Amino acid sequence: MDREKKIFFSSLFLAGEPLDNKFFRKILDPINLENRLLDYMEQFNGMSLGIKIRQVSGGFQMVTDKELFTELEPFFGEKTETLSRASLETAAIIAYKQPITRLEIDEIRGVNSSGTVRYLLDKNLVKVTGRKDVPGKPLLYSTTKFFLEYMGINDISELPTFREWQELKTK
Amino acid sequence: MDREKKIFFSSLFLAGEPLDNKFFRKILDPINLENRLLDYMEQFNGMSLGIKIRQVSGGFQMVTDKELFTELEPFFGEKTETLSRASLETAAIIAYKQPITRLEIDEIRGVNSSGTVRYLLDKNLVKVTGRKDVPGKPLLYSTTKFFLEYMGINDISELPTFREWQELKTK
Amino acid sequence: MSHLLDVRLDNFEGPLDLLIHLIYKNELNIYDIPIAFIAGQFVDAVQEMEKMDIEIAAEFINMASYLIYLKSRMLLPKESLPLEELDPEEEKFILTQRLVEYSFYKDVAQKLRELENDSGKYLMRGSAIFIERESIQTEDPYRIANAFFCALEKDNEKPMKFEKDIVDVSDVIVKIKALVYEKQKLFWTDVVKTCASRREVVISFLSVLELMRLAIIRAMQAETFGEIVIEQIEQGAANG
Repeated sequence: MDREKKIFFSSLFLAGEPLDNKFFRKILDPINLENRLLDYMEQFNGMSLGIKIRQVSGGFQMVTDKELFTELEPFFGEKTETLSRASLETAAIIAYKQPITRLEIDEIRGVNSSGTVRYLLDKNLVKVTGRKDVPGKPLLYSTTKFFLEYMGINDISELPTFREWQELKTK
Repeated sequence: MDREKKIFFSSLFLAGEPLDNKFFRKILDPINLENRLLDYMEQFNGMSLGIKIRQVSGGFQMVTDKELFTELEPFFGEKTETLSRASLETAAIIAYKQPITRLEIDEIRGVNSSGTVRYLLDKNLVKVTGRKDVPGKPLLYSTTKFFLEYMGINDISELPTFREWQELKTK
Repeated sequence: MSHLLDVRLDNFEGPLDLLIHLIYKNELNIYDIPIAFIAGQFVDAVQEMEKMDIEIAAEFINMASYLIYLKSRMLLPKESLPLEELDPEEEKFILTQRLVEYSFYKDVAQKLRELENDSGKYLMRGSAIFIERESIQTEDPYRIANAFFCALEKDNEKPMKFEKDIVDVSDVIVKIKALVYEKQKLFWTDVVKTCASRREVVISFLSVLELMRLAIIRAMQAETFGEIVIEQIEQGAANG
């Protein structure tokens, strides 16, 4: 339905941030909705407007085309520092092993990770999701929805699996 | 040029608020630019995406289609009161008679307007633009650029004339 | 030997990172590391750092001593090993597993770096736009015109006055006193004419009675249902 498509586009325009399927189920007919939304997204992106709809962190988000980055960046880009190697490594481990304790991260990295974990917590890229039922009851960490958004992926499963990586390596 | 069009659309998307022609002259080839922008606007609006580009106070703004208001309002509606009758009346007098003193407004309205004038100043719908060269040197008020945007017009001259108003009224 | 480390030690995330660097640098097979060789290289690297007066994290020292220990164990004949300890080949296997796992995350981190860069190129608007109720629903140039021209037309009409609904007795007393002082003598119907409501008439009547009691006015009626005359009592002439 045409009206539904317009509501999908205009909601994404207004929100700026990703809107998940739960949101659209509230505002639109929920039956078989996701397929229709994917279809609308493709139609929108097919028009090459310089504005794109991307699937991210389990929802949809309206963003600008990356090919326009150089022109738009001076006016609309936010200066944000990129993550350090230590932070990326730690985030990677948490992403694959979640929920995971700090000690378990330390073991994999071979170094103390308390500083980087705190940094990732501050940046809202990881969060505490409970305590492990072992002596000392250490905190468990998981990645956040914002982590997905930050990396521009829809789901953790989009990252390569260990098996895929091994196959690539041994070739 | 296709790339120019994309930059026009994506800038308006990112800004959310109106961007004036000065901005586009900085980012795009300024020669005969405004005609091209008008053309892009028409093309965009012709696609009926539920998102529209409108001309506003010397620039352009991307907004949602009016017809989707009922669906979008519960989620994206601004929590503000509409202008009271007194404010609307005062704003209207200032719009047509600008620059005008408070006393002159009072005379037309038959009541004291200091409260509503202050309210309109707060809301950035009117501004002080000088003093009248009469005893007491009273302040003169005019409408702002935001007032135009708020009314969805480009220029004060677009307001209906007395004759037009009468015609509208009798219909 | 001083050229062994082409990257400074503090560029390494930890001992595993340095080990992987040495393995790749020497084109070794990560699944079958020559322990003696790698232990030597590792110790050299750490010593080099010490010479350069760089503070070396405890993890590097631990790894160096572990590698030396493992190397020495592998040189000893199997039979001479205490039973409670792991077979050196098994230890090497565990180390290999750790290295492989770590190198996987190292590569994922690299992948995340690419995603981060790529994602950063999609610009987004940080905040939501709220639809202005007014501009969408109500205010349009016609409404403004209407407000203005109606205000102009209203100018000719007599402004409507709204009286307070609640009539205050003391206000009414003041009003009647003023009337009496002004006219010296007046009819009750004159007072009634100033009243906006039936209620005010009643209160005015009570006020007249009160002013009589206070000997400020006197009121007389010539005949039944006739006009009541109200007049001021001269100051000093009171009680006279």
